[in-house]
Amino acid sequence: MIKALIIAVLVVSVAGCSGNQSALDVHGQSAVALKQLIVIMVIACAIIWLLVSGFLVWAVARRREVRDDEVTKRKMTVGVQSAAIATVIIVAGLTMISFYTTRLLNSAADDAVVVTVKGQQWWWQFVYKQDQNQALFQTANELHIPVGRDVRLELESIDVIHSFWVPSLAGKLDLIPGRKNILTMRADRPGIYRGQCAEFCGLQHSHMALMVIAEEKADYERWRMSQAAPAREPTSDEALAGKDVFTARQCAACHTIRGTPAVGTSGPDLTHVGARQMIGAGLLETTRGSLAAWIADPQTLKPGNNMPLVPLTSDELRQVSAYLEGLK
Amino acid sequence: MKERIVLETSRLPLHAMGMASPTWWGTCAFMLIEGSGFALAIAVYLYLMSLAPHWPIGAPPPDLWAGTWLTVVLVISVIPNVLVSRWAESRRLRRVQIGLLVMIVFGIAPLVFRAFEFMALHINWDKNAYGSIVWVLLGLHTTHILTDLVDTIVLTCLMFSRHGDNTRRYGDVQDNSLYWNFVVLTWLPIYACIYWVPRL
Amino acid sequence: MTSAKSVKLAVGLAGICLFFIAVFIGWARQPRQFRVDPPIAAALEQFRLMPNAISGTPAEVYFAMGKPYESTAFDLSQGKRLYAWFGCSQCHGDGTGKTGPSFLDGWWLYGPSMVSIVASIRDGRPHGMPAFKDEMTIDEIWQLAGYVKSVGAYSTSSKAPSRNDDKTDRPAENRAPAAILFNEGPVLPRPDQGPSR
Amino acid sequence: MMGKESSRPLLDTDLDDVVLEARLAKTWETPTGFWGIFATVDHKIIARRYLATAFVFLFLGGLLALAMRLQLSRPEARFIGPDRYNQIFTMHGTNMMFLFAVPVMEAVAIYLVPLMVGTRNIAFPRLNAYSYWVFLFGGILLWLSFALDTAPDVGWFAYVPLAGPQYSPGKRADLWAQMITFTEVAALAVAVEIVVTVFKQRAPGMSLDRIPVLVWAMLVMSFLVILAMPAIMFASSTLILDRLVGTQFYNPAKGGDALLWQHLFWFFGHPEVYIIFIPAVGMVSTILPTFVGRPLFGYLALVSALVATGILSFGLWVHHMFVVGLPRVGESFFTASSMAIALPAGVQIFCWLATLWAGRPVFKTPVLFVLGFIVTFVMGGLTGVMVASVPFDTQVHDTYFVVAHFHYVLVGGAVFPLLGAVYYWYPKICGRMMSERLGRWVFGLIFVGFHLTFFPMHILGLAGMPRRVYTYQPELPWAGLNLFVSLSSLILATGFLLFLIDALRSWRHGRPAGSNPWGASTLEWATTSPPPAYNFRRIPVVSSLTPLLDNDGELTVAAGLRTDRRELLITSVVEALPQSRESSPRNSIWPFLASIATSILFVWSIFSPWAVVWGAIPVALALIAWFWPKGSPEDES
Repeated sequence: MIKALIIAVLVVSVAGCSGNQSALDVHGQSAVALKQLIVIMVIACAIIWLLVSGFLVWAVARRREVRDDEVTKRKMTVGVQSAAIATVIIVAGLTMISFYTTRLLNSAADDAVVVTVKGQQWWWQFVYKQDQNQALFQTANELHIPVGRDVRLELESIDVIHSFWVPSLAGKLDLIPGRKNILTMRADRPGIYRGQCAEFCGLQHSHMALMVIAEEKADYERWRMSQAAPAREPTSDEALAGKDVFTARQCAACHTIRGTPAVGTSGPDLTHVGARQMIGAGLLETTRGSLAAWIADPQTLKPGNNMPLVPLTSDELRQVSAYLEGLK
Repeated sequence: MKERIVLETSRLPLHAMGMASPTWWGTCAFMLIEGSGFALAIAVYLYLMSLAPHWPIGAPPPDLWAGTWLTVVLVISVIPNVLVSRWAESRRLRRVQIGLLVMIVFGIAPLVFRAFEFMALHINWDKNAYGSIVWVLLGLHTTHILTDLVDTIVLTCLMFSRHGDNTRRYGDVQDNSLYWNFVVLTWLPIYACIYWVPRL
Repeated sequence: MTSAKSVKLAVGLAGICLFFIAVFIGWARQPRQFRVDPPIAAALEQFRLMPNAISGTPAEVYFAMGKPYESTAFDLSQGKRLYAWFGCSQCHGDGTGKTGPSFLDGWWLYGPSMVSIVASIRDGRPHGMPAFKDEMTIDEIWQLAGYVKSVGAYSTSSKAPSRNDDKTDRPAENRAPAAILFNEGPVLPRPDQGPSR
Repeated sequence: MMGKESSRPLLDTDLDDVVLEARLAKTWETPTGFWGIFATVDHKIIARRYLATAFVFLFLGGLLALAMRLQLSRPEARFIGPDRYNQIFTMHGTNMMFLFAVPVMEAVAIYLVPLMVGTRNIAFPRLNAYSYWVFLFGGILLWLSFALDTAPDVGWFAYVPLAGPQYSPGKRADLWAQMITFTEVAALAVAVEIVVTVFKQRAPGMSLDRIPVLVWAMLVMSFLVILAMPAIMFASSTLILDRLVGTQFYNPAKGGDALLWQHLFWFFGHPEVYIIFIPAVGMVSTILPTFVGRPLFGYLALVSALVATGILSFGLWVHHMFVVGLPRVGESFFTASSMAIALPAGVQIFCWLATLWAGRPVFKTPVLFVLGFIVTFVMGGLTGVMVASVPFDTQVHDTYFVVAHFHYVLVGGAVFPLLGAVYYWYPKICGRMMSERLGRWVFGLIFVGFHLTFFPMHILGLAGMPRRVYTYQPELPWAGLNLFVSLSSLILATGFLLFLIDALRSWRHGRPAGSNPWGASTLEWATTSPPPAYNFRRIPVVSSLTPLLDNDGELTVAAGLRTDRRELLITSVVEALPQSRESSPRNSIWPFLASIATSILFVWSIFSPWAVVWGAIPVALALIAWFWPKGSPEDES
């Protein structure tokens, strides 16, 4: 009895105070439909569980004499048959609700924003498609989407199977190498929604998070324009020295900063890394200190990830982190 | 607990043949295991074919002659196989011994053709998924023939030994011929799958 | 019955000490190295080359670490990833050689030892081999060198990387590719060993 | 042989009980010492070993679970690194599914099925010995790899391409795949033995409608094993081929497909979890009537529900793949079939409830575990119905909601009845009772510990915590619940520890149990506790579903078997009419030697494909020596 109450109370309470990565704190069109389905099913099953456990407690607590006569037999047969029929009805009902919800999650409208999502071992690459006038650009671990407009994500995997999941907006969908899956999402309210890889993909599966930032149309367009632009020129001389260190040392071999000689493609595109919420796929907030810590020793913060430990002197480290933080 | 004898069983035979012998059922159970394994392998073949834009990938369909000759030899081998089973049923030791020798020959002949079949595939196992599944299908069936050939050889030695004239041993000969029929039976869908499906 | 008990005890004890021996070996064995301490990385740089830059002595620390870069599966597979990431296949193909030399024909222009391969990668070689000194960290260079040696393997190895999920046709490094693809071919006028050609 | 009167071998008809027992004991006994240990073919000795080994693996797996809970108790904890944690959770899953759950259910079958169908030994007893050794060597291989820090780290399902040749360096994934080969060979061998024992060695008169429900459950389990295991053997063998000789089954760039692995694995995976659950249904249906004072209600309904569950279990494997992007109509079919399997489970629950309703339960420990099972399994089944819906699954797949679901149906649905079964049959296996007082504490701790540990995981799953993460960020709201779960897992662990103490203590100090301490009605209670090597002095003749209750406590038996050689009755499949007096093989060292040769072949083939060619020769020689008649009385006929 108490257990069913706990289910109901917790289901409702979690909705309020959860962080922004919960299937019950929903702000996306499909996630809202899914939450309704979850609540209906949880309550229906709680009631069934209550009935069954209630009957069990009653049947056990009756302390009556053992009865094996025909009347009891017939009563039991009728009881079991009706329970079986009830099960058929309930199961059929739940199946219908499930099919109904599936139909609700329709495919994207044709004016949807198209973004290619490339999952690779342990970070997310978002490639914004070229449409009429926007130049092609890419960013990492952060997906900006306009509020109220469909977003069509083309999911591709570079290496192993990952799973793109932002619970507040939509259900998850796997990225399978050799196949292309399409996921449709639409945010109803502006906000920052955290998502995480949901299919075990190796050493750092735990730190493969992404941020979806839903913003009003104007902000979104402004963001797109800024992302399409090449990197800002460093203002302070410390940042300038940092740029030289970046291009001279191993960093340029893996990372791209548009507008500088750094054109490596195996690591994330850092053209506007300073503007991102988090670095290391949801590992640390983007601050100068976290950038310095990450560059100084990526293997201690995220053991096994593919960024080597580049030995830098302390002032080189200060300069590079100043330069990267400036790349707004 | 107190006991009351209600059934006299001393008249029963020490070993009943066919459906009444546990080894017959054991052979059937192992045939069910291997049968479901072969069915799965063919299902994987068809699944990979459904994915490929054109099938077979990067190779011509296998040449027919080696596989067809092997099928003919296998189908013909069923005749002496059934005869051996019948002679074993009627416990005629001499005929069973000769029959088993013939079955050894019928066990080796397909392996000769099988060597040519692997060459007739015109593909290596590591070239692509088509090569892999075709080599695995052929490899599985080759192991199937080999294991039953070894069984037949051991049974032949047994029937020539002092243990030969014994109902249980005739039961074993029957189980072995039942298993050989299964080896031939499983080859037919694999033959159709490897040789004729790419030509459809 | 006591003999059965004692036998069971003996078998049980054997099992337990087998397990503890394995635990000790597991503990003694090097767990996978994700992070190379900067001092060790610096030490890895200090290998001394012969005057003609063909061979030399690896750093002491390389032996102290138990020569991991040519014998641990994780480092070799990281080497294979670096081979793909740093575009080595543009000149060396999948190891069979294009404009750059092949690793499969058993002929090492600068000697087959790890040190000379690391030197070739780090400092580059004349006739087109770029220096990766500022492109890769030293431990990555060692990992890549270990992988390059495994490409030319003549015997199967359980530590070498297996095939890739891509279109390469060459047999994988763990299947002794050099032995499979070995063909004497016409005797080419091989330059004697040394940095000519 | 039979015709000559004078030297007619002594039949058991004209012998009184004491002489008969002495003579049968001499024929059927297993000698002590090394020879006895490695050459025994007595199904009871082998089953006891299977049970002991499986429970050792259970406790080792439990320690792994505690290590995982320690690492997850705090956000960004640094107790265990990612590489070691991935090995631990893979080992926990693989060990629990392949080295504990399936073998322990088969061990119960090996011990009880011959006794419950009224025969003297399992069919093909040497194959039974062989299967135990292969299972043991497989378990040792896996745990040695864990001790050597090279344990598989790709999850108990080893999805390709992570477990494939490119992204899983070294031999870790191969060890996993080869361990599958070991355990599947053992499981298939036992399944064949159980099928043939139930079909051909039932006591005369035990027609199909008089077979105990537990034996039906074990039969259905065996058919599931026979039809499902080839899928995983094909999958694991092709994975080793991909990694060793470069076949391209799972390489999308060369015509292969990553989803091929998931289809093959889960086509085996879902029947596997029913292989673990269906024997538990048999155990509950056998324990309940004994403590309720009336026969089981709806025997026919229960048995047909068992068979229906078995058949349906092959039709719903795609519900593990709802989020890989399959066409929607395919997913809807599998939603319907996954929901449909709730019906037979429902019918079984209702039959048990009806039996309970019409009887007066006596609250001994086995019944406590049955009640705990019903409460827990119904909740697990309901969450199962929830995750069968595609949209629901897109939010909870690969999260801790699913972790909670399958622990409810596996620990709640199979381990609870198993613990009840241990308390119920321990007197029969060891001759001594387990203590009731400790039993109540064990049940209380395990039941409370289980729900406090696994119920909050539903909430963690809905709060967005994915599976198989070695750590999580401090700013996420999961820290509190994770700490709570980690602490309550200690309660669960104490419960299991107490169970171990009770089991070991009762081995020597338990109250001696008579042959039928619970007053049960099935044939295994007709023998002494523990049963003699030959099980029954004379093979029983059955005339109803409850042989010990009819003709007022007197056992009707068949006579006429010889006592100087190991003989048992072969009966027809449907009506169990006697057909022949088949002999049962004596002890033989060859199964042990054959299992060593097989293990060498399997382990060697991890490193070189030529192992299959050269390694097969010693295996063939051992099998030939095993098969070759030794001229013992069992071979004449």
